[in-house]
Amino acid sequence: MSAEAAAGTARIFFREAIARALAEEMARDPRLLVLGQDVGAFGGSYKEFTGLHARFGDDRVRDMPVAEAGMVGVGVGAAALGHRTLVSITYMDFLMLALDPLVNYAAKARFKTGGRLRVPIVVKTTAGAKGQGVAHSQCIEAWMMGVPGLTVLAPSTPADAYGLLKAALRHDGPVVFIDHKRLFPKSGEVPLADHVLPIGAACVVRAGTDVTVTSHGYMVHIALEAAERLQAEAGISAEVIDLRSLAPLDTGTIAASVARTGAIVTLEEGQLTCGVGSEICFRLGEIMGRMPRAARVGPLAAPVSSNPVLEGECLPDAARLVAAVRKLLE
Amino acid sequence: MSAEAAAGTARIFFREAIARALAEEMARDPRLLVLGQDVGAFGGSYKEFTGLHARFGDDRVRDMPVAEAGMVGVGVGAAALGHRTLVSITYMDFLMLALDPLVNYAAKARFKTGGRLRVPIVVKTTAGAKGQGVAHSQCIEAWMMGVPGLTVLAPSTPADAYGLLKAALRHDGPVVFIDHKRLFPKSGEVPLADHVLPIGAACVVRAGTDVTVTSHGYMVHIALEAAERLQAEAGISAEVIDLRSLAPLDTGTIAASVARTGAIVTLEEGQLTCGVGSEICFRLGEIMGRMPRAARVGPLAAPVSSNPVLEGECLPDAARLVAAVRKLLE
Amino acid sequence: MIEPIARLRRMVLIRTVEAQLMARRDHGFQLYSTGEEAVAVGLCAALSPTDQLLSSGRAIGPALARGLDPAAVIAELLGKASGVNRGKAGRGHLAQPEAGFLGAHTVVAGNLTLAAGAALACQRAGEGAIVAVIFGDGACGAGALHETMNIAALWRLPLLLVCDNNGLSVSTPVARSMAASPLATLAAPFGMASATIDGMDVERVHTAAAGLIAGIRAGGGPAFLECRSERLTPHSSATRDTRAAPDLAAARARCPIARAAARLAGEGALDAAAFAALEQAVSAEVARGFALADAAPYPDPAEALSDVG
Amino acid sequence: MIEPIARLRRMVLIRTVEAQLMARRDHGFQLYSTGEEAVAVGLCAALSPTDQLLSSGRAIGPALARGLDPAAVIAELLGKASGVNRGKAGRGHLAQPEAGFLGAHTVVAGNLTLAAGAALACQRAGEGAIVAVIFGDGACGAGALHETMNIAALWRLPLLLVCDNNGLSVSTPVARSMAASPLATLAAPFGMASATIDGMDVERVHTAAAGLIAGIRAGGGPAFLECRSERLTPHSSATRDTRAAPDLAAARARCPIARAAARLAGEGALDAAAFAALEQAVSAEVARGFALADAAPYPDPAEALSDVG
Ligand SMILES: Cc1ncc(C[n+]2csc(CCOP(=O)(O)OP(=O)(O)O)c2C)c(N)n1
Ligand SMILES: Cc1ncc(C[n+]2csc(CCOP(=O)(O)OP(=O)(O)O)c2C)c(N)n1
Ligand SMILES: [Mg+2]
Ligand SMILES: [Mg+2]
Repeated sequence: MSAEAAAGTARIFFREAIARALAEEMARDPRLLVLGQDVGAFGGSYKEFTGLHARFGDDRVRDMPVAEAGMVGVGVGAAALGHRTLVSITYMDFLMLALDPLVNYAAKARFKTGGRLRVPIVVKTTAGAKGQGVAHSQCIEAWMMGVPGLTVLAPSTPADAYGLLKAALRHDGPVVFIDHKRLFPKSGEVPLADHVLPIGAACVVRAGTDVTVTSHGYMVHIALEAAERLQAEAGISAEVIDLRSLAPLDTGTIAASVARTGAIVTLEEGQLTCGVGSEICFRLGEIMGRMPRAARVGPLAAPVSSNPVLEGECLPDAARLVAAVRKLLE
Repeated sequence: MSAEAAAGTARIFFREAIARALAEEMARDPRLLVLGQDVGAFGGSYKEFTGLHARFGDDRVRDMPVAEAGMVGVGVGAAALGHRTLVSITYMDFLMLALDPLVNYAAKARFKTGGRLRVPIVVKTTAGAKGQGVAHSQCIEAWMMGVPGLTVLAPSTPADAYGLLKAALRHDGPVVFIDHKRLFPKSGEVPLADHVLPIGAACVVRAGTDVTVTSHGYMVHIALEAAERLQAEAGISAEVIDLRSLAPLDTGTIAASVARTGAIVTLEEGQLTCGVGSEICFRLGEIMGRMPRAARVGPLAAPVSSNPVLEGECLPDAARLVAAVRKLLE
Repeated sequence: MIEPIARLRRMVLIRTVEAQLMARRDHGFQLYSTGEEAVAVGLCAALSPTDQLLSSGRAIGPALARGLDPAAVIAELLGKASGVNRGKAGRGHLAQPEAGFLGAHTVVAGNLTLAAGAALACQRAGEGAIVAVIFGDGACGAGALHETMNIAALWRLPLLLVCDNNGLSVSTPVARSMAASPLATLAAPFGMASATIDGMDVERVHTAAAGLIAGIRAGGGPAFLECRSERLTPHSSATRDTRAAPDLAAARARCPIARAAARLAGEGALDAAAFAALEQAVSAEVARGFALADAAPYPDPAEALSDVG
Repeated sequence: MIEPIARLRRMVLIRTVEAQLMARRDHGFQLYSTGEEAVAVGLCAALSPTDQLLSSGRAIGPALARGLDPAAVIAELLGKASGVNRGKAGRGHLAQPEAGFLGAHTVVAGNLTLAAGAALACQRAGEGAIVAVIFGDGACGAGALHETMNIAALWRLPLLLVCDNNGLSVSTPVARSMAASPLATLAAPFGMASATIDGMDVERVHTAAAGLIAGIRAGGGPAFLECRSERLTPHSSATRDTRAAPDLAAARARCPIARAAARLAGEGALDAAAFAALEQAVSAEVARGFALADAAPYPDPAEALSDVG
């Protein structure tokens, strides 16, 4: 816990942490804009923009047509002229409609202009499955991690959402900020004082000695649940790392943990193939000189149906993680 | 070499192999359509569609507006009603404009309809750098590999281009077929007879005993060049595997090779982070029960400038691969 | 049964299925067509059996209007293996191509280019079939509409673009999402036939759609039909409504079912008793559908991995 | 120098830089503006210094028209560290925002939404600056144009959309890529001011642009200017031309430079000798630019990793 946290916190919902970070940064930077579908008076699909429109008005909190490429393109263009912008893409699946301005332009603008341009845009988007079916449930953060020039953040708690969104809104390049449908209603203590987290710093959220479990976003909660069960059911002490920043990736923190535990299991909701887990394991091998014992846990290699039975079957859960850890440590 | 090849081959260019496969399949299947920018009388940016328009006419070889999402969407819609379609996306960077119909619909249509729909579409696209700069040089095949429902193919020779494109055009689901700017002018022996390669089969293109090198597309040629240099300079015998199919990935062939050589170096032109190489290495660890000695080689983590000095610096080459292999085997 | 009565019955069927869904919670949430029945029913009345229909995620109306078995639709929405798509599609993805419903797709505007492709397939098949696609006013902001109109017009594809303009995209009024008004004017630069009509009048929708479809079948190329409608429920059953009570009341007063029934009553074709009987018959049919669905099993978890490839 | 002569000189500068590039092979390939000089020069003559210009990948004309240092542009195209962008941008990505050239972007239509965003920044800054964006007829098929026009019209953004319609997208004639004609009609549904003009007449382009820009600065919202031009070279220096010789000859007969020179001669403002002197002066300036670029080093390989983050 940081010094600010000790100085005083309040328990708020994840969605409130988003709104608070935005409100504070909008007050700090009179140019900062928010663009998105139903981000205005409606307050966002998950109420994560509540209050912003009332406070900052139509000019700075703008409802947009259903035109994701246009939304991101407009945000990028404004940012390139120094008007920092947060663009809300309701579900991460729709980010697929907006990759051209983000990847082909924003992520490359500084490089290609020899440093003449910066694009301080934050694309905030909601990943993950919660009964919404094949085209509203995807997690494509691994794609974004491989784009040079992009910063990719994915908090799991209200405090981190607050601290990382502020960091994103002060960063001078493009950031993809990923939240999750199942996170918005979660509550947690958030520092009362201004609190900016560093970009690129993972966090050990549970200490342990037998195995390291890495995860990000909502899945961190599954990892913690599994860690408790591992302790109770098998006396296995799992250290849980919340990655928080996917690009840059804090391999130092992970490697230090694995050096102690000797084994790693990665957990993610996105597809495993070319995913976060194998990337982490490969880099660990490079850093540590040999690959540690490793396993990865994720969804089935299939679309996520909105069907409760099939969604449940597809998604990784604590039981699957527990089984993977036990198998690895056997 | 297959039986057909033994029965007779002709030396043709890679681009001719594409055109020949398409012409034969269009003759076989009168519904098969080709859609793309300048695929008609112009014959494609790399002449890989030469002759098709003259033979099959405006109705079946259609020039399209510069509207990649529309092109793929139209192809997917036609395919969903049984009109198999090949859509040409000139450069893979522009595939980013067309991911919604491909990933959110085509890759999920069979699953989500409980098997009522199939989408036999082939998206052919050209990856890789050859002096065209930051937005015309990208390789995003790793993104596609993680999409359940998509088949991803990437030939390195005219014969494989011919055999794999025919396989793609007979497959009943969506396929991403990736060629490369530097491949079109390469020539090679191609069977005279009809020749369909299996999907999901890698190929050992050079036998070796000390290390396994995997690659796909144009980079296979770099791998072969490096293998020769390793032999000559250091007496290292590298086995080179051409992956050919990225999804499904032929881990059996790779694992069998690594079981013999004991080490693997992966080579790819796309970004390493969450790329093909770490995926292969992770799966090898799963199959073999422990991670082999492994290294991955790819471009720098930066956009690819069209600048000759910077492009050369960014892209992986034989020297970089040789160095990585020597370091791994040290 | 005379056709206007059949259309009224279809609208009642949609309304009833949705009302019974609204009474339960075990389906997660839905995007209802309540209020917008006349658009789907009027359009489908103008389609031939071999034509194909695509819809947005607001698909219950279109699916039932196209004649899908209500029991199979209900089962699908409840996630049961007896559903049209084995319970895998659920809301927003229903499809039965053999029945002329190529299906719903819940990416806004994501169905437009697909529809053009389907129309290309129909054109090449040369059997006279056309494709109709229903999308919202919100979808009109997407570039996919432009690409679709241009390609369809260039190639004179047999495609009817049906904009179900209910005036809202979630909370955003059409005047704040679209600079063009009426939305049908978007079709003008592409030389497409178009019309803007009252989408609460099923007979008007039927006539207008039939007229445009005749032109399409005659080789005139694509057309654009804007139907002004009202959504009488919130965006989805999981979304808060943003409209003021009087606005909602005014919308309700335009109910397409009450209007069709009143017209038929005025024409002496269907008196109050007959209408009540119709409603009862539909209600019983829908209840049977729910009972069947309730009795059906969920798909086997193993189906999470079937039909992926 | 009177303004029409300054504009003629700018056109000659573009033509000369390109001619000298065409004479060498050490730059890979280029997308030339030869033939289309009047569009960029006429437009830029109507822009204020604080306005911003974006262009497509066909950027040599726009960059020089906007007043970038020819030597720095030449160096950039030759990949030298003394280039506008340290040699990292190269063809298609040149940018100098401080000089009012937010830059080229070589994804077709990829610059449109960016331009709207830049216009939003200008609008919010409230200092009267506007944004102009040049794109081709081919770009008009992309949905990005629709999204841009709609958003810009909704928000009355200070944005001038300049379609440099040279009638071709690589090999595809505009009639086969666009169902709308003239292309400026695309702007009509959005209530935008628009015009279609002869893009080979630099004075006409200047006047038309100035007129539309006055409306934009007055708060009238975005406008659309279609300039009918001719590309006098193949799509790129690496692409085969598909036009028949007579068509190409007819295009060449419309040369905007010859036309402007003839007009000035007719007006007695610039006789043949003065024009020859102007051409010679430009030629010498360009040769100096090439000499400087040739003497400059390539960027250090380490720059492959700089300015990424
Ligand atoms: C590409 C995309 N962006 C956003 C959404 C979220 N969304 C679902 S429905 C909807 C509103 C669509 O409005 P409209 O097209 O008018 O259809 P209606 O809901 O009124 O039937 C939105 C924004 C989506 N499904 N797809
Ligand atoms: C999205 C995208 N698709 C395709 C291309 C390849 N391409 C480069 S220029 C061009 C033609 C563009 O035509 P137009 O917009 O008329 O511009 P012009 O070349 O005539 O100046 C194409 C298709 C591209 N750069 N970007
Ligand atoms: Mg609507
Ligand atoms: Mg053009």
